[in-house]
Amino acid sequence: MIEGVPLSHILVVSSIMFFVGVYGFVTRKNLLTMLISTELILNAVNINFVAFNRYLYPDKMEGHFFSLFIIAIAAAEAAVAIAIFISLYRNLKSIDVEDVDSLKH
Amino acid sequence: MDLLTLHIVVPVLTLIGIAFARNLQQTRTIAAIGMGIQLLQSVNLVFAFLAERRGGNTAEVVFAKSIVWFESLNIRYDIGVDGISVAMILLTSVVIFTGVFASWETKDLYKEFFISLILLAAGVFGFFISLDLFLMFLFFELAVIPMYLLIGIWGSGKKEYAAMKLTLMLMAGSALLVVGILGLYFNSAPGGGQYTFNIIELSKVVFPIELQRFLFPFIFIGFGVIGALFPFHTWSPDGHSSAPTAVSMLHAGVLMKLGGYGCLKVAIYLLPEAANELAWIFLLATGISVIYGALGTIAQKDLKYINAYSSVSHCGLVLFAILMLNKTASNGAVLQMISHGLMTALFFALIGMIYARTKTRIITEMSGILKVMPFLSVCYVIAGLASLGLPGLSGFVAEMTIFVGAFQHQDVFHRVLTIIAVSSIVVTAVYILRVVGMILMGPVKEETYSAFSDATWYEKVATVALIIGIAGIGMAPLWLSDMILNSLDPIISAITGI
Amino acid sequence: MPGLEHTILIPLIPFFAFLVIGLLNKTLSPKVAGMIGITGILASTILAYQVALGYFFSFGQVDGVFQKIIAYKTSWLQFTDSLVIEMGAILDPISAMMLVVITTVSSLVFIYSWGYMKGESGFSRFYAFLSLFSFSMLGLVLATNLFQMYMFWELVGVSSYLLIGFYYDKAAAVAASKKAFIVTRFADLGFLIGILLLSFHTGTFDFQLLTDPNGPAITSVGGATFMGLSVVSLSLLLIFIGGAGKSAMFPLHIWLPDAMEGPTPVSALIHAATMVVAGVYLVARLFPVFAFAAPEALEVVAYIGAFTALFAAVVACTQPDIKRVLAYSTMSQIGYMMLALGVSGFGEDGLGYTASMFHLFTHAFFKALLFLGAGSIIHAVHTNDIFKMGGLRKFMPITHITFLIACLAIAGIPPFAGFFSKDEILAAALVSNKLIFGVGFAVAGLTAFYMFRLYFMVFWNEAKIEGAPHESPSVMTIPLIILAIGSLVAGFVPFNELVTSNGSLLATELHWEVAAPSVAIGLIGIVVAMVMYRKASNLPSKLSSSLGGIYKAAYSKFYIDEVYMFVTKKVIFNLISRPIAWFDRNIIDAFMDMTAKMTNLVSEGIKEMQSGQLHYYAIYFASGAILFVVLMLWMR
Amino acid sequence: MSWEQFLLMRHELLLILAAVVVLVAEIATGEDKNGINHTAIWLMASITVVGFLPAPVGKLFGGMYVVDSLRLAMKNTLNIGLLIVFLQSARWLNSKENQGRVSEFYLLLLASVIGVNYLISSGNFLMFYLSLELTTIPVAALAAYEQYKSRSAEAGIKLILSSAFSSGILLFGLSIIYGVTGSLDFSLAVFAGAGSLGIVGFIFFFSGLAFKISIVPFHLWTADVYEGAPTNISAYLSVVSKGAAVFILILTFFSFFRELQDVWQGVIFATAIITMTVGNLFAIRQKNLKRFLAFSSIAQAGFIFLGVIGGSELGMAATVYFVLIYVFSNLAAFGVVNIVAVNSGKESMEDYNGLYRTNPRLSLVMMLALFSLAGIPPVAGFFGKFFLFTAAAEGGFYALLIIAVLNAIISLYYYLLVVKAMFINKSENPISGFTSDFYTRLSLVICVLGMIGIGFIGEIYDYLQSISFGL
Repeated sequence: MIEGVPLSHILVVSSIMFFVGVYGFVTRKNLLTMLISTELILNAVNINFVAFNRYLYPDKMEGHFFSLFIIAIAAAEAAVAIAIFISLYRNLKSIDVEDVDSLKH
Repeated sequence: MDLLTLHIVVPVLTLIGIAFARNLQQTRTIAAIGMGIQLLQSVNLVFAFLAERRGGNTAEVVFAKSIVWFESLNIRYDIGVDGISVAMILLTSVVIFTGVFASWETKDLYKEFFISLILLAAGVFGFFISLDLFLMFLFFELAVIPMYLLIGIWGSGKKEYAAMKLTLMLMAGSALLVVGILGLYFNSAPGGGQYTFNIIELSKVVFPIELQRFLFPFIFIGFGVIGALFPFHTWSPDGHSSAPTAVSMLHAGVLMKLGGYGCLKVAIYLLPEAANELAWIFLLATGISVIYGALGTIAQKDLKYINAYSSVSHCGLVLFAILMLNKTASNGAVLQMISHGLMTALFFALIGMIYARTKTRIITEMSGILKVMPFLSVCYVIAGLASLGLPGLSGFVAEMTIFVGAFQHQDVFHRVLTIIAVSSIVVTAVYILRVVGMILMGPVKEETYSAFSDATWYEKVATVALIIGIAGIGMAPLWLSDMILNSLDPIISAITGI
Repeated sequence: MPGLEHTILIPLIPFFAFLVIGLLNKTLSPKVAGMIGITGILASTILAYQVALGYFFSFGQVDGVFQKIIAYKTSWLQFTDSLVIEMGAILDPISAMMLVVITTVSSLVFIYSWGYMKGESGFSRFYAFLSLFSFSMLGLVLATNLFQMYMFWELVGVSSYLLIGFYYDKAAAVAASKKAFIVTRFADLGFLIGILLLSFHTGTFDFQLLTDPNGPAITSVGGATFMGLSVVSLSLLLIFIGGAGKSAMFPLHIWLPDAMEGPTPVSALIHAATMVVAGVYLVARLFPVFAFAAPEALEVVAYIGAFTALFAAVVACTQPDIKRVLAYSTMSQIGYMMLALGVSGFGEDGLGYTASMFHLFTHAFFKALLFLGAGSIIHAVHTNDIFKMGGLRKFMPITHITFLIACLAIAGIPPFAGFFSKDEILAAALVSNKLIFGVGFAVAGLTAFYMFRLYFMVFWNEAKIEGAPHESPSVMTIPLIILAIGSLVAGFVPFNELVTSNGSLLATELHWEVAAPSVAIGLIGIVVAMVMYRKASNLPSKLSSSLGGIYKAAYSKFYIDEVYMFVTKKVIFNLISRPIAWFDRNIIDAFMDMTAKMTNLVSEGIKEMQSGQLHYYAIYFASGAILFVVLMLWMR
Repeated sequence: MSWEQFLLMRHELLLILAAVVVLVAEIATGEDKNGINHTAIWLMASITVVGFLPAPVGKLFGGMYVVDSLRLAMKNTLNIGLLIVFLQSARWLNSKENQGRVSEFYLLLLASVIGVNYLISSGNFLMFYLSLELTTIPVAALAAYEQYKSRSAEAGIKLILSSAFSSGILLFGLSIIYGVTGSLDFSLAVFAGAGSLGIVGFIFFFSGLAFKISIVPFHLWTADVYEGAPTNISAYLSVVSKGAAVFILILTFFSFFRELQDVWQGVIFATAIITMTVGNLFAIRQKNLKRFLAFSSIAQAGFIFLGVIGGSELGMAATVYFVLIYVFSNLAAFGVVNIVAVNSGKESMEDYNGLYRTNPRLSLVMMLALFSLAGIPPVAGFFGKFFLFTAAAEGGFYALLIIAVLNAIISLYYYLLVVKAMFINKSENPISGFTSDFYTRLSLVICVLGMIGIGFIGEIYDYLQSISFGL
C-alpha cells in the first residue's frame, strides 16, 4: 500500500491504460503496434490485480500471482504472434493490418 | 415383436433389402414385396383391431406398448392405435404399395428413389402409431425430409425451387409444433410429478385457458401447414407439380393427412377449450380455402396444378370439418382424409402415366385420350367422379358426412359457412368435367397418339388397387365409419366435457 | 317387410349387369354384352310388375287406404344417432307406378337399341351405361329417405352425363354432357342444402316420418326460421331447386335441349320418360310436407311449372331440330305436371296430385314413343333437321302410324292417353287458380300446333330426301307398336283409385266443361299446323317474319343460353377463377417467397460487417461489450 | 497429498505423456515421419478409451483443480473430438508440403487439448486463465501451419491478435471481479453488494469467453480463421476449443456467477438471438464450404445458449449432450470437406455439384452430418436440438424458443443447399471418385455411428442428466 494514494487513483490509471490499449489496438495499422497495445491492456490488468490485492485483500497473494502468470503468458503469446508475423511477412511483404484482409464477407 | 412395431420394422427391412439390391429389377421387386407384406399386415391390423373391439376392449387405444427411452425426460416409445390410426395406416399402406408400382420404371438412381420413398412411408407409419408427442414429432420430420430429395432429384420443372419451398414451409410448421409440444410438456404436471409427452396422459390434464389460447395456434397451424391450411398452402401446388408420380401420390395421399390427423388428435383433443374459442378464426380460413381452392382450380392448365389446387380445397374441407368440433363432422374429416388420400393418389398416378406417354400435362395440348388409352381414361373418370362426390365412391361418403355433421352445429355462423363449403361441390364438378372433356374426350389430337399403349400390368396394379379402395369405401362405408366413430368419443367428450 | 325383400333386386339386377359388362368389357363380345343388359332389365321388369301389381291389387291396401310399405331396409351410413342413411325400398302408389313406367320404357328402349345402335363401336359400353341408369333410376324411386334419394339422384345425373357424352369424340356431345351435369349439379346443390336444412330441424331423412301429417317434421318445425325465413318453406324450395334442375324447369332447363346430342334411345328413356320426371316425383314424394307446412312453396312450384310449360311450348314452335322440338315439348309437359302438383291440395282436394301422376304415367308412353319414332326416322334419314325431311309416310308406315298416335295423345285428343290426364290437370287448375288454368289452356293449343307442325313437316310435305329411306327393322318397330298401344290404353287406367295424395280413393269424373274447350283448342292447333305445313308453302316464313322479334327470340330460345355463357365464361372464369389463381400465385405465394427474398437481402446487406479488417473486429468486440454493460446496467 | 491423488489428473497426465512420446518419436525417426501419425493416433485412441474407465473424483491443489463425473464426461467428449481430428489429419500430413513437420502438428494439438482438459477441470480463475491460453496459443500457431499459404498466416494473425485482445478484455473483467469479490475460487464468490462494478467485470469476462465460443458480436474472427486455417484446425477450433469454452462457461455460470443469474440470463438471451440470426444470415450466402461451416458453427453456438439460459440441470445436460452430438456431426462435415480438399483441392460449394454420383458414400456422410446439424431425425442432431429447445421451454423462454425454431428453418435452408449441390445439381466436371485413406474412413465411420447411435441410446442422455447440476 502506498501511503496517500487511494485505490481509486490507481484504478483510474489502470483504466486509462486499458482504454489506451483498446484504442491503440483499434487504430494502429501496424501489427506489431497492435500487439504492443494488447500488452498495454494486460499491464492495466496487472496493475488492477496487484492493487486490488494490496488494498483490499492484503492477507492473500492471489492477485500478485495472477499478474505474474499474466506477464509470463503475455510473453508466450508475443512469441507466437511474432512468429506468425514473420510467416505473414514472408508471404505478403507487409505487416500492415489493412493488407491482411483477403478473408472476408 | 408386436403388431405395430412391425409396421416400422417391415419398411426398414425393405430398405435394407433394397440397399443390397443389384439392379432395378431386384430393387423394385424387393420394394413391391416389402410393401405388399406391409399392406397385408395393415389389413390384418384392421381385422385384429375390429376383433379386439368386438371382444369388448373399449380402451382408448389398443395394442399399446410403452418402452422407456429417455427416462429423465419421460420420453417413451409409446405406441398404440385407435380406429382413426388404423384407418390411416391402412390408407398409407395402400398408397405406398401402389406408389411402388407407379414408379416401376424409375431409371435414374432407382435404389435411392425407392429408399427415400419407403423411408418417407416408414415415417408416416411411425407417426400414426405413436402416442408420445416426441415420437410423433420425430416421425413427422422423418416423413417430411425425404421429400426434399425425392422432389429435388427425381422431380421435373421447377423442382429445386419447389422442393426447397415445400421442405422449408413444412419444416416451419414443425418448428411451430416444437413450441406447442414443449408448452404442453411443461404444463403436464400441474400437481407436481413427472412431465409427460404421452397424449393419453396429456388428455387428462386440464390446462389453464390462457395457456391453451397460447398453444393452440402453434399446434394447429403447425399441423395445418402440412394439411394445406389457407394461407399456408402455397407449397402444395408447386410441390405436387414438380414431384415425381409416386411422391405426389404419397405426399398428397398420405403426408397431407398428417396435418388433419395431428390437428384432430393433438390440437383439438388436448386443447379443447381453446379450440372452442379460436375455432372460428381457422374456420373462416378453411371455409375460404375450400371454395377458394376449388375456384382457383378452374383456371389452372396443368393437370398436376389442377389436382394440387383441388387438394387444397379437399384438404381444406378436412380441417373445416375438424373445426366444427362435433362427432359427425370429425368422422367426416377422417373419412375425407382417407377418401381424398386414395383418390388423389389415383389422380396423381394417372397423371404420371398419361404424362409418361404424352409428355405434356397441359390440358389444352391434349385431346381424345379415351380413344387411345381407354383403361387409363376410365380410371381417370372414376377418380374424377370420386372427387366430385359421386355416390358409390368414397368422396360422397366423406363429404356428406362432413356436410351433415357441420350443419348440425347450433350456431348460424357455422351453418352459413357450411353452406358456402357445400357449394364447392358444384365448382368441383366444373373443373373435373372440364378436364375430362378436354383431355379424355374429343377427337384424337395427333397421329402420334395412336402409338400410345394403354396401361401396363404394373400400372394396372396401382390403379386397380386404389379404385378398389375408393369403391369399397364408397359402397360399404359403415364398417369404416363405425370404426372411426368409436375412436372419436374421447376427443368429443374432451370438447363437450367443459 | 317380410316377403318383399326381393324388391331390392329390381334395381340391383341392372346394377350387376352394369358391373359384368363394365368389368368384362374387353372380353365380352358386344352381342353378349347387349344380351346381358337386355336380360337384366327384362328380369327387373318381371319382378317390378309382380311387385307393383301385387301392391296395387293384393297387399298394398289396408282398409281401402294404400300404405307406405318398407320392403327392405339396411343402414348404410350413420351420421348421428337419428340421421342415418338407409338403403331400402319403399312401396307406395307412386313408387309402384314408377316401377312400372321405368321398367317398361327401359326394356323397350333396351330392345330398341339393339337395332338402333347396331354396329356402333361402343355397343357394350352403351348397354353398361343404360344398365347403370336403370339401376339408379329404380333406386331413386324406391328410396326410403331423402338421402338415399339424393344419392341415386346423383347417380342418375352421372349416367345421364355418360350417355349424353356417349359420342365423346364429338365436341358438341362433350359440351352438352358437361352442361347437363353442371347445371343439374348446381340444382342439386340446392337439393343438398335443402336436405341439410330440413334434416337439421326435423332430425330425420326418413320419408315416412317426414310426410306423416302428425309427425315431427310437419308439426314441430313450422315456427323455426333460418336466416329469417321459415325453415320448411326454405328447405322445400331448395329441394325443389334440385327437382327443377333435373326436370328442366325454367331457368334450369338449358341443359335438356343440348342433351339431345346423346343417342336417341337415351333421349327417349332418360330425357323424356324417366329421369326428367324425377323432379316431379320428388315433389310428389314430399307432397304432404308441401301441402301442410309450406303451401307458399307449393305455389312457387305451380308458377314455375306453368311458366315453363308456356315458355317451352313457344320455343318448341320454332325449332328446326326434331329432337329439340321434342325436348322442349318434354319440358312443357313436365311443366304441366309441376303445375298440377302446385295447384293441388291434399286428400279430398288432391285432384292435381293424381292428375300430375297420371300425366307422368301417360306422358312416359307417348313421349318415349315420340322419341323412339324420331330415332327411327333419324336412323333412316341421318339428319335431325325437319326442314330436310318430308313425305316419309310412304317409306315408313309403322313409324308414321305410331308417331301419329303419339301426336294425338300429346295433343289431348280423345281417346288417346294424353286426353284424360290433361283433362284432369286443367280441371284441377281451374278449381284453384284461373291464371294458371289460362296458361295451361293456351299451352294445350300450342302443344297440338307444334306437334303437328312436326308431324306434317316430317311425314307429309314434299320429300326432300334423296333415295328411298326404308322402315326400321322389327327390333325397333315392335317397341314402337307396344308403346303405341300403351298410349292408346294408358288413359283408361283408374288413377283416382290407385294413386292419390292420401292413398284412399278420390272421387272424380270426366270434366266436360274443361275437356271440350281443350279438345277444341287442340283441334284448332292441329288444323293450323295442317294448313301451314302439310304442303310446302310460304305461310310459315310469312308468319315468322310478321312476328319479327318475338319469333327471333323464341327461335334463339329467348337467349337464356347466352346469359348462362356470359355468367360462366365471363363472370366465373374470368372474373373469379382467374383472379383467384392470380392472387394465389402473386400475392399469397409471393408473400412466402418474399420472406425468403428479404432474408437473402438482409444477408447481403450485413455482409460488410465481416470486413476482413482485424481492427474493425476489435471495434465490434469492444463496442459489443460496452453495449452489453450499458444494457445490463440500464435494465437493472 | 499423496501420489495417488495425482491420478485424479489422469487425462492430463496421459496426454502429457503422449506429447512426450511424440516428441521422442520425432527425435527417433528419420526422414519418414509417417510412423508418427500412427503413434499419435493410436496413443490418442488409447487415451480416449482409457478416459472412459471409471475414475476417482475429487479436488487437487486447494481447489485449483477439480474433477467430477460431469467434468470427466466433458473431457471425454472433447477427447473424442481430438481423436477424430487426428484421424482426419493423417492423410493431409502425409502430403509433400507438410511431411517434415508432422510432429509439430500433433504436439501443438496435444498441448492445446491438455489446456482444454485443464480448463474443464479448473476450479479457480488462475487455473482457468492459464489453461485457456494453453488452449488457444498452440492453435494459433497451427492456424498458420501452412507457411506456404498467405491465407494460413492471415488466419494465424487474426486468431492470435484477436485472441490476445479478447484475453485482455477477459482479464480486465476478471481483475474487476477479483476486486469486488475478493475471490478467484469458483466456489467462493459473493456478489452481494458488488453492485454495478461486478456487472461490468462480468460482462468483460463474458465477452472474452464468448469470443472463444464465437458469439456475435465477438465472433468476427471465426469465419476468417476457419477459412484460412488448415481444415483440421478449423475442425478442432469449431468443436474442441468451442466445446471447452461452452463447458467452462456453463460451469462458471452455474457456480461462480450464480448470483448474477439475472444479468447473465439477459446477456445470453440477447446474444443467443443475435448469434443465431447473424450466423444464419451470413451462412446463407457462403460459397466456400469451410467458411460456410464457420457460420453454421456460429449459429450452432447461439442454439447452445438455449441450454444455458434456463440455468437448470436439464439445460446443462442438454448442452453437454448437444456438444457431444455436435462433435460427431461437425467433425463428419469437416472430415468430408477435408478429404475432398486434400484429394481435389476443391472446397467451394459449386465444386460439390454432382458429388453423389462420383462419391456416394462421402456424400451420404455429409448429408447425415448436415441433417444432424440442422436437427433432422433420425440423426442425433435432432435429439440434441430438441433437448436444447426443451431446456429453453423449461425456463419459460418462449420468445427465445420461437426465434430459435424460426432460425432453425433458415439453417435448414442452407444445409439443404449443400445437399442440393451434392445430390441434385449436375456438374460438367464433378470431383472425380477417389478412395479415402483408412484413418479418414475410420473417422467418418465413428462419426456416423455417433450421429446415429447417440440419439437412439437414451441412456447416454439419462447419464448426463444424472451427473448435471442446476443453479
